[in-house]
Amino acid sequence: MTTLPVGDFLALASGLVAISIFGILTRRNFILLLIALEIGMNAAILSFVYFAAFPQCVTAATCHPLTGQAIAVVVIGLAATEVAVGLAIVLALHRIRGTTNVAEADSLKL
Amino acid sequence: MSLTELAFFALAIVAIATGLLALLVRELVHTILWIGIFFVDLAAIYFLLEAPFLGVLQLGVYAGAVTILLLFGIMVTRKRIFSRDAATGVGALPIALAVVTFIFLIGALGQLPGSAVPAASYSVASLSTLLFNTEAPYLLLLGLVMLAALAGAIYLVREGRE
Amino acid sequence: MSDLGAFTAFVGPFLPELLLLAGALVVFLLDVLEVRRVELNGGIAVAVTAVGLLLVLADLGVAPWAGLALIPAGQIDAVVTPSSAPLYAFTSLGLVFQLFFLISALLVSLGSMSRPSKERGGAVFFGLVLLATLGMMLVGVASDLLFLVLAIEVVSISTYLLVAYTRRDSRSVEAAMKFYIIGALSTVLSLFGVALLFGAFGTTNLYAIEGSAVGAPTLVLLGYGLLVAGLAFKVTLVPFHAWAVDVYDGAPHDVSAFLAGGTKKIGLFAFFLVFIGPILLARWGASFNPLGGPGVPIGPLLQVLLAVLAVVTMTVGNLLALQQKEIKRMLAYSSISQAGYMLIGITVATAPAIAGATLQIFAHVILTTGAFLVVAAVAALGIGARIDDWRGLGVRRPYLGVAFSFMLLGLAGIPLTVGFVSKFVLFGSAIQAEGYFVWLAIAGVLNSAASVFYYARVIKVMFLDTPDPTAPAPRPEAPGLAFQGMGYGRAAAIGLVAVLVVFFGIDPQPMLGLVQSAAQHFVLVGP
Amino acid sequence: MTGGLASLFGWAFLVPLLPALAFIVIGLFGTRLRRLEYGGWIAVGAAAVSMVLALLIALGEMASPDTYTSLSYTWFSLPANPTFPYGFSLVIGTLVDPISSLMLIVVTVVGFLVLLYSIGYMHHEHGLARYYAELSLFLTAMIGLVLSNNLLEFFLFWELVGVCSYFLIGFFYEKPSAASAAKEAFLITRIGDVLFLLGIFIFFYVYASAGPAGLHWASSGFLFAYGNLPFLAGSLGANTPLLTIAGLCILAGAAGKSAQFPLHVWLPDAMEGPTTVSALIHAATMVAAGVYLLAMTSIFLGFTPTDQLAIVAIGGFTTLFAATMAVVHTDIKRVIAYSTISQLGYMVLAVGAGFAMVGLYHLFTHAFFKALLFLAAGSVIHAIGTQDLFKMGGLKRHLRVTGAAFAIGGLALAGIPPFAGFWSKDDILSSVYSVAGSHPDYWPFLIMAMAAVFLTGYYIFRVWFLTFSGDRIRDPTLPTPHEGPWVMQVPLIVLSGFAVGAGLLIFLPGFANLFLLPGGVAALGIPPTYGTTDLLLSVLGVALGGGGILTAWALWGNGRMVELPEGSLWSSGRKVLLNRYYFKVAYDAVGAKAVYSVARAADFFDQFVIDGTVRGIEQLFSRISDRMRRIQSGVVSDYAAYVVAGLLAVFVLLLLVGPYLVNWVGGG
Repeated sequence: MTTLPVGDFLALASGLVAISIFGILTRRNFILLLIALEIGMNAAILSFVYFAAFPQCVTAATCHPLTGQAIAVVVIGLAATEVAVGLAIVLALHRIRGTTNVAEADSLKL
Repeated sequence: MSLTELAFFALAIVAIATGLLALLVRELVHTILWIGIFFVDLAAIYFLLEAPFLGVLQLGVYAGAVTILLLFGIMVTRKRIFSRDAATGVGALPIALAVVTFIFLIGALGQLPGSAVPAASYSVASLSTLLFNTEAPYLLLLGLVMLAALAGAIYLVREGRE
Repeated sequence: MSDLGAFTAFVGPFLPELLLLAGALVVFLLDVLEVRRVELNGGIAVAVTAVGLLLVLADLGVAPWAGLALIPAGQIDAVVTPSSAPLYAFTSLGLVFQLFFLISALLVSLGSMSRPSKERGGAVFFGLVLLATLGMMLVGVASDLLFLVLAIEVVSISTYLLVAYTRRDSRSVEAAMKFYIIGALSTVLSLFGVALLFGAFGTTNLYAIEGSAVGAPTLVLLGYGLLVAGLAFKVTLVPFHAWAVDVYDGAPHDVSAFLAGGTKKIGLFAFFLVFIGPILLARWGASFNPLGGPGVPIGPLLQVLLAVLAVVTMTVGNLLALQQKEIKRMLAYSSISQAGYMLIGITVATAPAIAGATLQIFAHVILTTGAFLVVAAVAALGIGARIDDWRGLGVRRPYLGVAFSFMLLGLAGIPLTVGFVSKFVLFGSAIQAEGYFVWLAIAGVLNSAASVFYYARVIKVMFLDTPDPTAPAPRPEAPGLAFQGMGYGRAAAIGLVAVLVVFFGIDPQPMLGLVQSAAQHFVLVGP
Repeated sequence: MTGGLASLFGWAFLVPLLPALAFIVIGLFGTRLRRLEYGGWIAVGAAAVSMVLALLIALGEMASPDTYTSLSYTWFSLPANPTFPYGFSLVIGTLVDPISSLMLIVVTVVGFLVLLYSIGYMHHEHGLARYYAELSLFLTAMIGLVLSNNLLEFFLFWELVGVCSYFLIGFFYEKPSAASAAKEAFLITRIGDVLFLLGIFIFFYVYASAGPAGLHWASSGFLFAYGNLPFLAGSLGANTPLLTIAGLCILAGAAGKSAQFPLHVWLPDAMEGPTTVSALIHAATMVAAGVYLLAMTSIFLGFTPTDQLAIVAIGGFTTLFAATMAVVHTDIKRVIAYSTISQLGYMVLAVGAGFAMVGLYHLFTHAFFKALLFLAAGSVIHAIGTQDLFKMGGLKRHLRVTGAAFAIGGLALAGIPPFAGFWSKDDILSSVYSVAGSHPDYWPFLIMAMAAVFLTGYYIFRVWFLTFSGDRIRDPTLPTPHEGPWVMQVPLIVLSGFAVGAGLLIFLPGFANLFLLPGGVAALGIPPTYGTTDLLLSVLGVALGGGGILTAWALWGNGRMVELPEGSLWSSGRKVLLNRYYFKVAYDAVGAKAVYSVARAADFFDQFVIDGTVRGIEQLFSRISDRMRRIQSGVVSDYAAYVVAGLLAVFVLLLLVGPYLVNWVGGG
C-alpha cells in the first residue's frame, strides 16, 4: 500500500477551508452560504479520515486505527443536521421577508 | 510520484474546482449540480484513503440527502427554479481574507513531514464496534443534537396557528 | 441483578441530565397530545432544573442532603491515566459550572413561566431550554474535544431555534439567521481545529493530549488557534462578538437572558478545559519559534494570545456600551466586556485566578440573567426599549427599579454585591501572579471603573428623571397579571436574583469555599 | 479619664453608621414624614449624635494620641494553601488616629450645622426626602473615608462620596444646567479617580513585590490588608520611575477631588447645587478629601522629589490662578467657589513641600470659615433670591447676623489675625519659605501664593462691600430682605465662633496632638512646624491681606457703585444694560486694568483651553466609539469577515508575533 504525504493532503484541506471562507464572506444567498459551510465541514471530515491513518494516531496509546473514521461518521451526521436547521431558518426567513438574501436582513444594527 | 498520489491530485483538483464553481455560478440549480459532483469526488477520496464505509456514507448522506435537501430549499424559496441569483459584487477584502487564510494554512502546514498509511485491517464490523462501544457517547450526543433540531425545525417551519 | 447494579452505577451520576431529557420529552409529548398550558410546561421545566440543582449540590457535598449524592466520591476529581482516558469525567469545577448552568436555566424557566405565550403553551420553548441545558450540563463533564464540540452543538442548535422562537417576528428570525451563520462558521473552525489536534496527537482526549509530547508544533498551534476562534464565538470575544449584540437584541427577551447569562458560559468552561492544561504544561514545545530566534513553549504563547484577547474585549465592549441608547444593546456590550474580565482568569491560570474567574462567571450568570429578565418584564409592561423610555421607572415600579439597580451595581462591581467580591479575587489573583499579568489586572480595574458610568446612568434615569409627559401611556401585554403586571414566576426570578446578588455580596464565604476547592482540584488533577 | 475615652474608639463605627441609618429610614419613609421636615430632623439628630461621638473621640486622641485599629473584620478570605500561595482576604474596619479624629471633627461639626441650616434654607423646595437621604449618605461616606483602615476601603468611600456629590449637584435636575454640571463633575472627577485607582495598584504592586519587612502601617493595613503580604512605608524611598508614576496618579486623584488645576473646572459649575450642598461638600469636606489623601500618602507612603515638585507646582499655581478668576465673577457663589479652589491650592502646596500637618491645619480652619461664607451667602440668597452681586447692596442693615458672619469669614479668609485663617495660612507660607532655600524650584510658587494673599483679601471684601455696604439695594425689584429662621442663624453664629477661634485652638493643651503621628512623623523626619512663624513673613502676609481689603474698600466701600448716575437707568426694563454698565464702571473704577486683564486671560484660558481640552477628549472618545459602532453594520457577512479576520489575527499572534511577545514579557 502506498502512502500519501501530509503536505499534499493538508493543501487540499486548506484549500477547501479557504473556499468555504470565501463563500461565506462573499455570497449573499442563504442557500449558497449553507453550501459554503458544508464545504468547510467536509474539509474537517476529510481531515479526520486522513489523520486516522497518520503516524501520530497509529502510535498513540488510546488511538484505534479507526477512531478518525468513527469521528468522521459522527461529524457527517452533525453536518447534515446543521443543514436541516439552516434550511428551517431560511424557510422561516423567506416566509417573513420574502427573500433569502442575507444582506437584506440588516434591521438589527448599530 | 506514486499512483495513489497521482489519483489524489486529480481528485483534489476536481474537489477544488467543483467547490469554487458551486459558489461562483450564477444559476442556483447549477450550483446544486456542482456541489453534487463535489460530494461524489470526496467520496472517491475516501475510497482512496481506504475508508469505504465513509465513502458510502458520503454518497448516501451528502451526495444524496443533503443535495436533495438543498435543492428543495431552492425550490421552496424561488418562484422560478431556473432563475439567476442577483449579481453580487465581490469585494476585495473578503477575497483577501480567504487567500491569506489559505496562504497561512499552507505555509504553516504544507512543510510538515510524515504521511498517512491507510489502515490495512479495515472492517465495517470493527468500525461499528468502536462507534457503539467506546465512542457511543458521541452517538448519544449526536442523537440529542438531532432531537433538538427536529423539535425546533418542525416548529419553525410549520404554518402554525397563533 | 448485578446488571442492574452496573447500569445504575453507569447511569446514576447522570440523573440530573436524564431528568432534563425526560422533562424535554414530556413537554414535547404533551404538545403532541395537545395539552398546551404554559404553566404546566413551565412548571415541568422549573421542577426538573430545580431537582437537578439539588442533586448537583448533593454531588458537590455542600448541601445538608449530601447523602443523595449519586456520583461516588472517588469519581469526582479522580486522577485519570492518559491511556484509559474517558470521554467524560467528573471534576468539581465542572460540577460547579453545572450548578451555574442550572441556576440560569431555572431562572429563565421561572421567568417565562407565566409569560402570555401565544405559541402552543410554550412547549417548544421550554423543551428547547431543557435540551440546551442538557447540552450545557454535558459540557460540564466533557474531557474529550469532540465530546465537547458535540455538547456545545446540542446547545447551539437548541439556541438557534430558541432565538427564532417568536417566528412571526422578523427581528427574531433575522437574529436566528445571523446566529446560525456565525455559529456554523465557528463550528467549522472548531472542528477543523480538533481535526488538526487529532492529527498532531492521534487522539481527541484532553487527558491523553496533555500526556503526549508535541510532535508537530505548527499543527498544534494552528489547532489551538482554530479552537480559540471557534470557541470565542460562544464567549463573545472581540472581534468574534459582532453577532452577539444583534442576536441579544433581536431574540425574545427571555432567550436573550438565557444566551447572555447561561449558554455563553459553556464557551468559558470550554476555555478552561482546553487551554488551562496546555498553559500549565510548561514542558510543551519548549523550543518553538517558526521564524527563528529563541524558542518559546506553547503555554506562554497561548497566555499572550488570551491576554491580548482579554484586554481588547473588555476595552472595546466598554467603549461601545458607553454609546448605546437601547437597554438591551447596552447590556449586550456590557456582557461582552465582562467576558474579557473572565478571560483574565484563564490567562493567568493559577488556582486563585481560576477561582476568581469562576466567581466572576457566577456573578455574571445571575446578574445578566436577572438583568435581561427585568428587560423582559419591562417590555411586557409596554414600556419601550430605549434607555430614555425607562425614565421614572424606579419610582413607578419600585420592585423592578430596585432589583435592576442591584443588578447594575453588581455588574459594575460595587461593594456589597457579588460582583465586587468576584472582581476583587480575580484582579487580586492577577496581581499576585506578577509579571505582565499585573497589567491585565490594571486594565480590568480601569475598565470596570469606566463601566460604572453607563451602569450608573441607567440607575439615574430610572430614579431621578421624570418620564416624558408626551410619551404614550404604556400598554401592558397582559394587564391582568399579578405582581405589578409581571406574574409570580417572573417576579420571583427577578427577586431571587436581587437577593442572591446582595446575599453573596455580604457573605460570599460559602461560595468562596466551593470555588476555592474546585479550582484547587482543577489545577492539580484537571485535564 | 484617658482610658475611658479611648475605650470609645471601639465604637467609632457608630459615627458613620448613624447617618447611614438615617439614610435608610429617610430613603424608605422620608416622603411620609411631613411633620419631621421629610426626615430632615432625623438626619439632624443622627448627625448630632455622630458629632458628639466624634468630639469625644477627638478628646480621647488629644489625651493619648496614637493609632488605634478599633475594628477590624475579615470580610472574606481564601485561606492560603499550596495552590493558593498567598491566600486572599479583604479586611475592613475603622481606624482611629490623630488626623482622622481631626477630620472627624470637621466633617461631623460642619455636617451637623449644615443639616440644621438646611431645615430653614431648603424648606420651600421639593424632593426634600431625597435631599436629606442623599446628604446623610454623603456624611456616611465621608466619615467612612476618614475612618478607613486601608486604601481600598478608602477608595470605595471616596467613590461613594463622588456619587453623592453627583446626585446633590444635580438636585435641581429640572434645570438643564444643573444636570449638565452634575455630569461634568462626575466625568472630570472620574478621570482623577481612575488615575487614583491606578496609583493604588502601582503602589500595591511595588510594595507587594518588594518583599516583607515591617512598619506599623503594614500591620494595620493602610494599603490593602491583603493576604499575608505586608505593606510598608518608607522602605522604598528611592525615586524610582514606577513610584513617581504612582505618586503622580495619586496626585491626579487628589486634584480631581480637590478641584486643582487643570481638573478644577467642575467646581464652579457645581454651584448649581443648593448652597448648603456647596457649603458642606464643595467647601468643607469632599473637596478636602483630596488634600487629606495627599497628606496620608505623603506620610505613609512617601512621595518622590519629582512628585513633590509637581504637587507644589500645582498647588502654588492654583492659588493664584483661581484667585484671579474670583476677582471678576459677579455671582456670589462662584466667587466663593474660586476662593475654595485657591485655598485648597494652599493646602496642596503645603503637603507637597513636605508639611502635611500644616496643610491639614489649614484644611481644618478653612472648613469652618468657608462653610461660614457659603452659609452666609446662602442666607443672602435666601433673603433676596438672587446671586448677582451687582443687584445687592446695603444689606447690612437688614441682615445684621449674616453681615457680621460674612465679615468674620472674610477676615478669616484674608488671613487677618487673630481669625482662624491667619494662623494656618501663615504657617503654610512660613513653612514653605523655610524649605525654599534648599528647593529653589519652590520660589515661583511661593511668590504666586503670596500674590494670591493680596487677591484673596481683595475679592472677598469686594463681595462684602457689594453685598452689605451702602444704604440701599441696587435692584429695587428685589424683596425686602429679612434674616432666616433660628435654624439658619445658629449655624452662622457657631461657625463664626469657629472662624474666630479655630486657629487659636492650636494653643489649647493637647490639641496639637491631633497633628501628630507618634512614631510615624518622627520616623519620616517631618517637623511639626505649626505655631512657628517667621515674623517678617507674617507681617508681610497680613499687610498683603489687609492691603487687599483696603483696595476693595477704596473701590467698592460704602456702596460706592451706587453713587453713579441714576434715573432711567434704574427701570427694570433695562436690566441687561444696567449690568453691562456696571461692568464698565467696574473697569473704570478699578483703574488697575492689569489685574483685570490677567484675570480675564485666566478666565479665557479656563473656559476655552482647559474646558476645551476636556470637551475635546470627551469628543474624541465618542468619535472613536462612534466609528467602532459603525462596525455593527447589521450584515452578517461582515460579522463573518470579522470572525475570519480574528482568526487570522490569532494565527499571526500565535505563530509570528507571539514568540517575540513572550520573550519580551518574560513568559509570565
